Order: sequence, then structure tokens, then C-alpha cells
Amino acid sequence: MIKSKKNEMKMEFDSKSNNEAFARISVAAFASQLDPTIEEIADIKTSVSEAVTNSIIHAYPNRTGLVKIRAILYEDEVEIEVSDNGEGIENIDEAKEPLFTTKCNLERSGMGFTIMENFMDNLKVESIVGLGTKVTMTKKIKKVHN
Amino acid sequence: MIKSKKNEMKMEFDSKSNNEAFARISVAAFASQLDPTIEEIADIKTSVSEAVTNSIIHAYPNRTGLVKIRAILYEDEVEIEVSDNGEGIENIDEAKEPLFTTKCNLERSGMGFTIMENFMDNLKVESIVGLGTKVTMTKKIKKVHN
Amino acid sequence: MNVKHFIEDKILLFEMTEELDHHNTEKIRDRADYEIQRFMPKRVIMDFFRVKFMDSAGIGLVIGRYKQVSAMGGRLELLNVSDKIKKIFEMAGILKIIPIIDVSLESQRKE
Amino acid sequence: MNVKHFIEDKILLFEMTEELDHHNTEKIRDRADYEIQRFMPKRVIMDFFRVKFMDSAGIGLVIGRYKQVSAMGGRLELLNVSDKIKKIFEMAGILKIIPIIDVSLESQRKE
Ligand SMILES: Nc1ncnc2c1ncn2[C@@H]1O[C@H](COP(=O)(O)OP(=O)(O)O)[C@@H](O)[C@H]1O
Ligand SMILES: Nc1ncnc2c1ncn2[C@@H]1O[C@H](COP(=O)(O)OP(=O)(O)O)[C@@H](O)[C@H]1O
Repeated sequence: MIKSKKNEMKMEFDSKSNNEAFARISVAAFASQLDPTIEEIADIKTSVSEAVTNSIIHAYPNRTGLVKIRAILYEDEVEIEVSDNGEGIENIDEAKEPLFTTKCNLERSGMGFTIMENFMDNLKVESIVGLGTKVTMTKKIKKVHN
Repeated sequence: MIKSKKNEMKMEFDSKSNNEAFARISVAAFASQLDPTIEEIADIKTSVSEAVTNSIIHAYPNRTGLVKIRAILYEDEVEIEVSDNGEGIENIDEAKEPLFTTKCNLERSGMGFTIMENFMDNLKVESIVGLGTKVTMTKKIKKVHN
Repeated sequence: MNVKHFIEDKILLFEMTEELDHHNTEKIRDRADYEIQRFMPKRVIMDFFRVKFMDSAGIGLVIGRYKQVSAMGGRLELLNVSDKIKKIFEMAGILKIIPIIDVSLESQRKE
Repeated sequence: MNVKHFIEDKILLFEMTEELDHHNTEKIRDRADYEIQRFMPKRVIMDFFRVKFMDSAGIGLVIGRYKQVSAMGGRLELLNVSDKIKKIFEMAGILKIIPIIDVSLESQRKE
């Protein structure tokens, strides 16, 4: 079955840590068109924050680069893509393991991907070392009859 | 004197009226990094809403097109650009006059540009018929010592 | 938008929604038109109590209702208009023809 | 972040800020480290009363303080942890080593 796209947005911004809040607020405001519950919006905010933070910290450790977000609304689902043109990930399976981190000196917990996997319905990570990383997540928004 | 750029973001989205809220919330969340007052944030929200609504209604009257926003933060100023690739404006001076509208059938008041001019510190409108319109607005954010 | 009918006095009261932008005013307009045509009120009151955001779409909404209500011999009034919203109405010069009323209606309500 | 010292009991209480993301935890970490080194507390309490948003940066912040406080023979406790935040801590398994306390501290406060 082909899902029909209802709405789409793209954004990009400097990989600065003070953009983390703005990024998750924007995606949440966009997704709120599907009338999600407070719980669903909170899950989306947290997951976006994880993916964006990763691009800021891991993709561009010593420079400012661009972080890109694309969000698509379907009838009952939101798809969110967070990407960068940064360092890339060598071993994606390893990176997705709980508690795995390459930045314990920065007090990273290695729980970013685990949280995205738990809070969203689907998570896909694509990465090429030296070229960048793209994280695609989807979440079903259950229709509440009120 | 050259203003030094502190942060920048770009976004684009479908010219659908339910994106009006998401657009102004996103720009406000971005601009809030400069610690604006509630009043200043409200002025920015209203002005962004005017410019975005114009692109949705006037630029693409019978089709869905792209609306683009670019925002730049300087030390004490935010610059916001809203643009489209739509119909364009024939006579910009006339369009900027209070109460002038080409869409009274849609209950437009013709006050959009007047509000942008009043609520922001600077407004520039560029347009080419058949190609599109770009509105650039700036607002000084006064530093409050607290 | 909530709609309240005060039947004896032929008053129609519209409680505006929180965000009065182009997107939302389109829905409000349709509902208001329907109620006005059905109820033929002597007075229509637009209550801005809940409004947290308004842009020029709110001006268009008010002017549109003003024309409609005046044409049928009725009166339009605005209630609970904050300073921010007032400033926007003033720019358009509509407060010269459409009055803001400040009295709380609670006391005279007979729904 | 607000910091409270309970001198007699050698308790240090940190009131976390509203949004615990990577950006904000960097500042909190620096401040907390400074206070802990200066005050050499027996107990450190991180109070999540105000927290409206937390992502995995909050986990890193807690684990980091746990290591620091444990190393100097002190104890770390978490206060006012909402269900949402608890779920995030549980994923990382840290509640097995760091206790959540539920008692209101108000009664024992001697600042
Ligand atoms: N956008 C990215 N670019 C490069 N490396 C990344 C990116 N995202 C994640 N990684 C790598 O995957 C690891 C695990 O990520 P994550 O589970 O989010 O934990 P954390 O961010 O706490 O390290 C990171 O430590 C990093 O090495
Ligand atoms: N992005 C745009 N594309 C094409 N025409 C525009 C655009 N923005 C404004 N205009 C023209 O300028 C006129 C005045 O705009 P404005 O002051 O915002 O009032 P209103 O939107 O209520 O008509 C519009 O009626 C329209 O003809």
C-alpha cells in the first residue's frame, strides 16, 4: 500500500549545541498537525534531540557543519530524517548497542540510539565514514476519538 | 561595521495553511537564543505569520509550492527572510500600502506589510512577477540586564 | 470556537480560539456565518478572552463580520481585547467603527 | 540550576533546570563539579522537580556525578523523578546503583 504524503518540511542549521532545543521544538510543532498525544510528542522531542545532538557532537567534533532535518507527515505517521555531512560511523551495529559511546570523556552515556529505538516505531541508520550519517525514524500517531 | 553572524538556520515547507503555526513557532524558538522579551518574540511571531501566510495565499493561489525561511542571529539582531517561487508582486509600493489587498474575497485586510513594518525594525520586499517574492525583516533584540 | 446564544436579547456571542491566524479564521468564518444567518442577532459579540496569538487575519475576520452584521441591521462589538490585539486593530483603524466593550457579560447572561 | 547546601548534614542539593539536554548539561556539570569539590558532601541529591525535558544527556550527567561522588566516599540520590524520566534512567540500568528517594526533604532542611 502506498502511503500518501500530507505535508513535508525541511530545515538545516549550524551544528551548535544551542540549536538542540529549537530543532526539537520545530519538529514537534510540525508533527502536532497529526494531533498526537502529549506522550507521543514527548517521545518525538526526545528522539529528535538525540539524533541532532549526535550530529552536533559526533559528526562535527572540531568544526561547525550543517545539520539537516526532513519531516514528512502521512495520514497516521510521521517520518523524521536527521542527517549530517560529518565523520560517519564505522560500525553501525556496535554504535547502536546500549551504553556504547566513543565520547565518554564528554560524559556521553551511549544511550542515544537505544532511546530512539524505544521511543519511535522504526529506526534506520545509514552512514559512510568521511561522508556523513543519516538517521530515519518513524512514529505512528494513533488517532484518538474525542 | 561588519556584524558577526552567530547562528543560522533555513527551513522550507509546503504552502499549506496548517504550516503557518509551525513556521512562526520555529522561528520564535530559534530567535529565543538571543534572550528576547516576550513582547519582542510576539512581534517576531506575528510578522513571520504575515509573511508566510502571504506566500501561502498570494504566491501560490491555486497550487502547492515551497515556502522558504532563512533566519540569521547576530549579537543583538535577528534577520528573517521569507521567500517563495510564486506569482510575484506587480507594484510593491502599492502592495505595502495599508489596507491594499488583491484578495478581499478571501477577507484579507491588506494589513500584512503594515504589521511587518510596525513590528520589525526593517522590512525589505523584493519581487519579480512570475518568479517569486522575498521579504527580509530585521529586529533588534535589546539586551536586558538581569 | 464556542458559540453562545442569548435568545431573549437576540445576542450571539463567539468565543474566539487561541490562535487567530489565516488557517484558523477560515473555519471560524464559516461557523460564524452559519450562526448569524440562522439566528439573525441584534448584537454579535466577538470575545477575545482566549486569544493568545492574532495576526492580520483577525482584522479580516472582524471586518467581514462587521459588514455581514451591519447589512442585516445588527451591531458588532468586541470583548476582552488585550493591548497587543488592540494595537493590531488600531493600525487598521477599525476601532473607530467597531466598539470594544469592557463590561463583563456574566451578569446579564440568560442562555 | 539552583544549589542548596545543608551544612550540618553535609548534604548538597542540586535543583536541575527545565531542559536537560546536551547544551544545558554542560553548564550544569561544570557548576556541580565545582560545588562538590568545594563542599566535599556526604550526600549529593539531584532534584528533578523542575525538569520538563530530558534526553540521554541527563543519564550522562547522573552517571558522571555518581562516579565523582562515589570516588570521594559520598552517596548520590535522585529526587522527584517523573515516570517519563524514570523510564529513561531505567533503560540505562542506573536505578540499580543510584537510588531514587521519594521523601520530601522540606522537613529536614537546615540551610
Ligand atoms: N551523527 C553521527 N556521526 C558520527 N558518529 C555518530 C553519529 N551518531 C552516533 N555516532 C556514533 O555512535 C555512538 C553511539 O551513539 P549514541 O547511542 O547516540 O550514544 P552517545 O551519543 O551517547 O555516544 C557515538 O558514540 C558515536 O561514536
Ligand atoms: N508572497 C507574495 N506573493 C505574491 N503577492 C504578494 C505576496 N505578498 C503580498 N502580496 C501582494 O501584496 C498585497 C498586500 O499584502 P498584505 O499587506 O500582506 O495584505 P493581504 O495579505 O491582507 O492582502 C497582497 O494582497 C498581494 O497582492
